[in-house]
Amino acid sequence: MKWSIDISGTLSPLGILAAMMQKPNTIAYPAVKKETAVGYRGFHTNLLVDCIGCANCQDVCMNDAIDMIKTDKEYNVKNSSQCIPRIDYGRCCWCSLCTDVCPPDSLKLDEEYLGVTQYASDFLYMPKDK
Amino acid sequence: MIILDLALMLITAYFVGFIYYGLYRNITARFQRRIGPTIFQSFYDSIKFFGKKEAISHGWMFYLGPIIMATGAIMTLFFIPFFYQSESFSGLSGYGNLFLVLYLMLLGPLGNAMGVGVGGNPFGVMGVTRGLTRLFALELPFYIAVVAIMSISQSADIATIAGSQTTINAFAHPLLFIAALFSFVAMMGQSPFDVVGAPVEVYSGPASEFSGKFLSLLMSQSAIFSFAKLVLMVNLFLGGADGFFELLWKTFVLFLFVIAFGAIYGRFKTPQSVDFLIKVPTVIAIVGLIFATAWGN
Amino acid sequence: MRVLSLIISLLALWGVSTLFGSEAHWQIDMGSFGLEGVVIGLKATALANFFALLIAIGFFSISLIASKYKLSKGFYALLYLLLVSLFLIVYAEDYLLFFVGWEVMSVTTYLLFSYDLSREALIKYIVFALASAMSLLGGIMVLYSASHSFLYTDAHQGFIALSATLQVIFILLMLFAFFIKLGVIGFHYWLMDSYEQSSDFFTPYLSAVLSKMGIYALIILLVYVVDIHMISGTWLAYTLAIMGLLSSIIATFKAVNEDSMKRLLAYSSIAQLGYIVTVLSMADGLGGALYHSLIHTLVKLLLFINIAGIIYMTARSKFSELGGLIYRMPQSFVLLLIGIISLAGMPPLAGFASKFLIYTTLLEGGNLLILSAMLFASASAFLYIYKLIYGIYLGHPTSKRYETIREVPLAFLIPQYLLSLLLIVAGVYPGIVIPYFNTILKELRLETIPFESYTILGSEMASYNGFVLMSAFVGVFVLILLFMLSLRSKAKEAKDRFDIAYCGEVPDEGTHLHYGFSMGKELKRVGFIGVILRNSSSVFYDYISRQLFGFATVFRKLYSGNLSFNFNIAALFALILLWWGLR
Amino acid sequence: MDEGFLKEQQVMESDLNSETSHKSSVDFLMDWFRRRSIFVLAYGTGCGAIEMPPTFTSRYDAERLGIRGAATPRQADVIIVSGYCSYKTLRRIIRTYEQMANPKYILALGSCTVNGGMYWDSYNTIKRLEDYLPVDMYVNGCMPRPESILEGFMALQKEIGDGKISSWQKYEDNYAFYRKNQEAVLGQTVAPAYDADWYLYDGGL
Repeated sequence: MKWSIDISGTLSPLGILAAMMQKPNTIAYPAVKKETAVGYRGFHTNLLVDCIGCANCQDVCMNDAIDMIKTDKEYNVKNSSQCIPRIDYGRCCWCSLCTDVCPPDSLKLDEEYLGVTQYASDFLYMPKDK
Repeated sequence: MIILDLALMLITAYFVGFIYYGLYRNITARFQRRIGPTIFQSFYDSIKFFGKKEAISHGWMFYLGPIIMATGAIMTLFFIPFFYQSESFSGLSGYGNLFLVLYLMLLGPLGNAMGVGVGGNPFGVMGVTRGLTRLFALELPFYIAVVAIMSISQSADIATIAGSQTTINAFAHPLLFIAALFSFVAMMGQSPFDVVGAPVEVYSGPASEFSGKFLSLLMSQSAIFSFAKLVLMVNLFLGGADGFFELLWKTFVLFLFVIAFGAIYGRFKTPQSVDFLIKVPTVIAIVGLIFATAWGN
Repeated sequence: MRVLSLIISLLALWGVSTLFGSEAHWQIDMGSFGLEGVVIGLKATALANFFALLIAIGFFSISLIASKYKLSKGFYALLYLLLVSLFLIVYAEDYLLFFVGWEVMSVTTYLLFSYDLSREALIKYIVFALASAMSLLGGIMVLYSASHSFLYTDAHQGFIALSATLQVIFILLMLFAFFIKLGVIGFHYWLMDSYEQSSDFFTPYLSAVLSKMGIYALIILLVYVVDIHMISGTWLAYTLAIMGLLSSIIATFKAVNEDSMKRLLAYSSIAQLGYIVTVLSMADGLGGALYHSLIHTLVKLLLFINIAGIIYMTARSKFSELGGLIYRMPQSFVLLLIGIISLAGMPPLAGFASKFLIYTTLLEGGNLLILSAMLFASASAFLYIYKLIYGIYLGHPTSKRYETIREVPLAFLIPQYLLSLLLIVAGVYPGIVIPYFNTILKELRLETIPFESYTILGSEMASYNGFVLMSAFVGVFVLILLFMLSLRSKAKEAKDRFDIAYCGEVPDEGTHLHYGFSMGKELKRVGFIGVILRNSSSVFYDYISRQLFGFATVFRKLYSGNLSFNFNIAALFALILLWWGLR
Repeated sequence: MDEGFLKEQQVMESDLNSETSHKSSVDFLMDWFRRRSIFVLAYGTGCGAIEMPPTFTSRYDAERLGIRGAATPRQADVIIVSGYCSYKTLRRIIRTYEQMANPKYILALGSCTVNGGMYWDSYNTIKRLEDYLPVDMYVNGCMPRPESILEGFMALQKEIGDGKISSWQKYEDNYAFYRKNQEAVLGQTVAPAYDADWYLYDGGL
């Protein structure tokens, strides 16, 4: 067991004591919120006035996360299928392919990303209309 | 009357110990530039574990292991007087002495080692092995310092030692104090001598198999035992205390030093810590002993 | 035979107890046998009675387990002869009878060993025993040259009359003889193999009683011959202290690395006797030495009998081959626990009392470094103590057989219960033996141990109350136990010994789980401890034996088998001698 | 009724909060402490383990909410299943979960624990964690950010504080169902049942 006396190695860690005086790095989450980065891929939004129900998003989704379902809301007159996408967040991996292929650019990813629930069934998500 | 005294000592040590541990977590968090938990966090943890609905047990010896450890800690506390003059808060110290306290401090770890051993968890046994290997090394400088202090005060009675210091021993015999401090850091399980618990390497060490109320009992005894050790150090080296305020600030200063020390340094391997402890602090202690006795005569 | 041995042991106990307080004395002048001026005698001094009591307790304990061993009649006969020789040693009033007893003890032990030991171990034993006896004889002769009497009462005048060189030679010869019997480190070469290989029936006695004869002889030497009042500061005191401390520290670390139970306890025995040797270096230390002798006898009887029971049930003697016996043998476990708590000197039991007495003596004498070193050795002992109990009882069984094994027979448990009862009683009443020790000390004209009451042990400097300690301990323990039992949180028994937190894995029969027995391995990498662990006195003795062998070969060549050639050489030597004489 | 789709429906839809009715005052007090002290098993079971370091260290400092890591399952309250579970991992998770002391909770992160996620057609990952272990709280995301994880913890704390969650009770009650599902994917390699015997075992010290 070899060891030698290392003065600087012994003393230099003491510098950390200065951290006592400094402001903590912590983001105290519920009170302080960090701004989401530009282009953050959060939850889906679908602007119904633009959506044409083309199901391109459903076709391109490799996780089979998107179902086109009948909607009873007010939809775009060009939406001949009368279906809008519903995302299964138990499948979605936020790859954003669906938004890339969306012809009218109605399907988008929002900055909101908080979703907590007790029940797996809550994960069938209807994109917000905005 | 003595029962009441003992109960008060126990309650004081329990709450002060937990608040110190809360402060410990808070201050360590500040070193790491975090906010840290509330100072009652350790207390919450302890109560929560008492309230767990179940705890695994591996038979009666496993059940008794933490109980023996807690008994050892509480007995240590009872034989250390809080104040050197007062009748109250002196516990059973009139019936014991420093040698007894030194040995009582070892009783708990051995009892717990039985429980860990019977639990059959190899990680626990690994922790115990490391603990016992480190134990004798950390005791060596502490024993030399304590023996020197006993010889200087010509008594093995803790209250007498605490009361007989005109200049406090930490300043009168700084070498002894420094040597004892190294041991004390190790006794409190702080870095760089904290290889026993080492959750990253050995799965929590001795506590691997303890859950629920057993773990909680271990946490409680740790708080009580830490306070007892702090009071012992204050009595031996910092001139003892004459009132609660003095006791609290002295123990807290010592505690602050220990946690600051512990927060800074990395961890020694077991042979490294043994090697360090039987070289550096031991040599300091022996030099201190020679100085102390030479001046004493 | 077994019943007879029990009866004899009870008779011995009764006989010793009748001698307590009596002034039995028998003396005979050998002048009528043609040995002018030689007086031999037996005397029941208080000191002798104390050691005789240890002998009787040891014999009683092992005669209780005798029923479990198939011992031949010859073995019993030798055992009784050994008993007689031991009594002869302690009751002898002079060095002549002492020497006779010593020699008979050594030879009887050799013959008892010859039933079990390997040839190599036997030769080691007998060489060392003979060296011890010869050295003792030489010492006695040196003393006799000045005192012209073998009696202890004349020994001190004789010792003073010796020249300074002869005093040193005398002491060295005597110490050599006794250190071999004690197995002080460096002189323990014979001891390890003998302890390991001797019959489990006999090892408790070997450790608990035979080694105490070395202590007794040392006390006789220090008290009767060299006045113990004058010992402080002399080279003799330093020799004793240093040899004792070296024994304690080195043997402690050696013990940690042993895999055999009996070898570990043998080293532990050396370490514990080291404390006694150290404390004998002080005039006031005799009380502590006597107390520790008593406790060590009780503890080692308990531990060795416990281990004998384990070996009897499992036929294994290595830690790596045992393990997990606690729930199969709970009584043995608790008894061993009491034993190791006493061995470690933990407070509620009697082990603390004797160590405390030693520590306070050292503290009052101002021997601070010795005290620190002794505390260090004592704390280091925790390693091997835990290994002892873990390797046998805790952890996991290393063989399927141990899962169905039963508790050791009652014959093993009864002596252990008696011994542990004594340890507990002496723990609660640490002062209970002090009045008796004080009569011994008064008889030897030494300072007595302060005595207040049975529950209090200690002096002005430090004292403790065993009764308060024990009742507080039991009280706190029971309160915590009740608290734990009263919690709503249920302790659920694991259904299986493999039900352990093992990183999400499920260990099975093939998983190696019992490995705490190899603790202390990493100490080899630590400075001076590594030096202790790597080196052994056998290197020195092997060297000596090789040199002796070479030397003997040269001499053997002188005798070629040709008678006329040898005759010629003899004639030549005779002529040279004749010429030398005429000149 | 122990098998088949109906049983599955019944288990899935059984109310997690059925325990609330018979709680004593001690339980309410204990729940108060439980929600303030949560020990999380430091076992990264999937890709989401990467989100845990920022959660528990200086950046988000979960310890200020009383959430800290525990090295052994014996001491943990919460196990985080952080993403996909291969069969191999599932075996360890089940073993670990069964070794935790009641009350215990499971926090599931990410899509994979809900419905398979991007491993929805993989041959060696489980699709729905719920079939094998009772999940207390799902956190959305792939992977969820530390904020989401904290949000999940806070939701869990709230439920604990209200004395609602008793998923471990659900696991005990429907053990046969869970065990059957576990054996269906793990076969003989599933952890021995002796841990589960505790649930049938009453008494002890």
